[in-house]
Amino acid sequence: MARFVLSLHSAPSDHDTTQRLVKFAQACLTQGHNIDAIFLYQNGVFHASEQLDLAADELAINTLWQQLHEQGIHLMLCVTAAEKRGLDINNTSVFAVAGLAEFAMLASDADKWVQFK
Amino acid sequence: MARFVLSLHSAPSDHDTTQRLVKFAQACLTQGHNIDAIFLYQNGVFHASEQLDLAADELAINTLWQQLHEQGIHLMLCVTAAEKRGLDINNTSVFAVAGLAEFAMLASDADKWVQFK
Amino acid sequence: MINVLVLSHHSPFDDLHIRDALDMTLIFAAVEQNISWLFSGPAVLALKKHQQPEHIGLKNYFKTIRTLEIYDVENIYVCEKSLLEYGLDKHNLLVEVKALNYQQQNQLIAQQQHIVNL
Amino acid sequence: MINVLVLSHHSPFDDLHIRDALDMTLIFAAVEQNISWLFSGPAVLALKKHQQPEHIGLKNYFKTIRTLEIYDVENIYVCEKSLLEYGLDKHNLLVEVKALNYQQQNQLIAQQQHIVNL
Amino acid sequence: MSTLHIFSKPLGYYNTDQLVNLIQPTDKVLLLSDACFAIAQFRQLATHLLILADDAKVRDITINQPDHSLSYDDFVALTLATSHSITW
Amino acid sequence: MSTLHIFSKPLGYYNTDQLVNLIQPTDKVLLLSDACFAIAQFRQLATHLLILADDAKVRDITINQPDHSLSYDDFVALTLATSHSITW
Repeated sequence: MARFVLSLHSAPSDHDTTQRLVKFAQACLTQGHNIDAIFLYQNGVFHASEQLDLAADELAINTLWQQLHEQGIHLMLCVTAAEKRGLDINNTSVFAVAGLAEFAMLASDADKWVQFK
Repeated sequence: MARFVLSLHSAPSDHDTTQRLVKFAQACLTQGHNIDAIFLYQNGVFHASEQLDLAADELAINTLWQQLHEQGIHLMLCVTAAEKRGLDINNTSVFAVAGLAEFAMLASDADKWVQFK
Repeated sequence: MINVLVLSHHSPFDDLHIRDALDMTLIFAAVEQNISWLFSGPAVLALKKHQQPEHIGLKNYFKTIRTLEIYDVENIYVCEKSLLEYGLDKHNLLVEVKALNYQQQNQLIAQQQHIVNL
Repeated sequence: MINVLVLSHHSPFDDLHIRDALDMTLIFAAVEQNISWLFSGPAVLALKKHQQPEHIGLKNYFKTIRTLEIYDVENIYVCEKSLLEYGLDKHNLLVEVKALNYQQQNQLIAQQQHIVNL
Repeated sequence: MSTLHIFSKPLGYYNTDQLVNLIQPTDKVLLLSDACFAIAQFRQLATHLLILADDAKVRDITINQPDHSLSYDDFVALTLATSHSITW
Repeated sequence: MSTLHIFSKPLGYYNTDQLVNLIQPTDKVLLLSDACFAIAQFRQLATHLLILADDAKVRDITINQPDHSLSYDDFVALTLATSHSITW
């Protein structure tokens, strides 16, 4: 079975990309593959904003991340990208604050790296 | 003397556009024109994030907004755009939370509307 | 009453561009200005009938586009050339629109006090 | 050691695209992978000499691009055609680069395990 | 050796000249999101286009050749069947 | 009646065909930010380009004709001398 890392590059306002990443991740797990990390980079870091609170008729982004977290997937936030964007890295919801080096090492060990944006 | 409204459409990570809007606004004031409002729309609403805290070698965005605020310029945040992006509208720094209608009325009365993005 | 023109040229699910333009158009109608909305390039796809984004959990903003007629927003324009490029004609669209060639788009632009590109 | 390629095609001050690509390139070098960085289109302008963004209050990230050589990032490539389009040649650039035609770019791509477009 | 090229917007968003020259006959081209609207445009890059069925369906786009239609399971399999992917 | 057209990126970011057809001989074309790198490209849209001097200077771009160079004061005046602006 293969080892994947996935990275998300677009902001939470891009609901379409978010739902696609989540469905891709679920299909990976169903097929028995490993997801070593989902990594928020570039404007993707805004997904870790604690205050994120969308209307009921919008995609339930927080719930989707919560589910992936409960399935044991390592959800990571790039600290460098977050700091450049002024994001508060003390409140990052289910995302673990990580250095770019940690992600680069995971990506180097993975069979596949798929970008979503 | 003319009446201006300015709107900002890009996120705080676009430092280049931010400095340009601020310099344009200062040139307006120096020439004796009125700025009826500076309005954050689209990804511009992220400028009102209370947590925005950039490194010392980056553009001092918070200070620039503070100065414009102290010069009596009406800094407005579009509540509709903010809610769609999950921004916390209870902590919006020097920006007043405003409806789109309020801005549309100001824009309708202004001689010039200049967009920055 | 002033003339305000909203320009759209992003594809339907490119971030929130079309939704931001829709809100702006509706609000200028609400404050009783003479608002127009011009769709160019991939933005014309936002007017395509029978789209159902709710099936993948996304908000169906196309329903709100249909309310433009209820709120008396009558000046909905599309770039004639862009319709052709995406294989659409007026019968494939959600609302009634006027298709404009470039010369007509220039006339529309010339009539405006404010133009906002979203 | 694996081969990783970073692709850049945004202009120097288009949001943080080039800075994000720079960070990614430096970190893969730091964790000792064989990293390459390919500049295409307006991204080649990020390599132009003598830019001084600090004069308008912006961070001078070009200084960091120059450190690539110190950190042994030797595989910096530019699209030959893009250099021409922007009227640049190798002597106008901050660092030493290899200019590639499309066939050479295809060969570079074929050698990679991961490709990241930033 | 083959590359999976992933697109989510119509062709006008990209540098067509670059794509025409970098996409090889053995490569795969996958259309997601709003790229599904532009099947005709992308045909100049590859004759055999792959289209994510869910994304096409919500946009009321009919995929004429059934073998061009992809599920999420197929999407995962496709990333494994190619050497690497580029998300343009 | 004239329109001020404002650009902040090289020409490849925009729909050139649309711009060629919508920019009138009496209109003004202003280049800011990274659009300053692409003076040669924008010349197909207008012969008399205006360039924000600050933005050109930090990019080490020389403006050959002095009357094409704009200060922020000139930029404000230009918005008043035209009927309206479009920030593309």
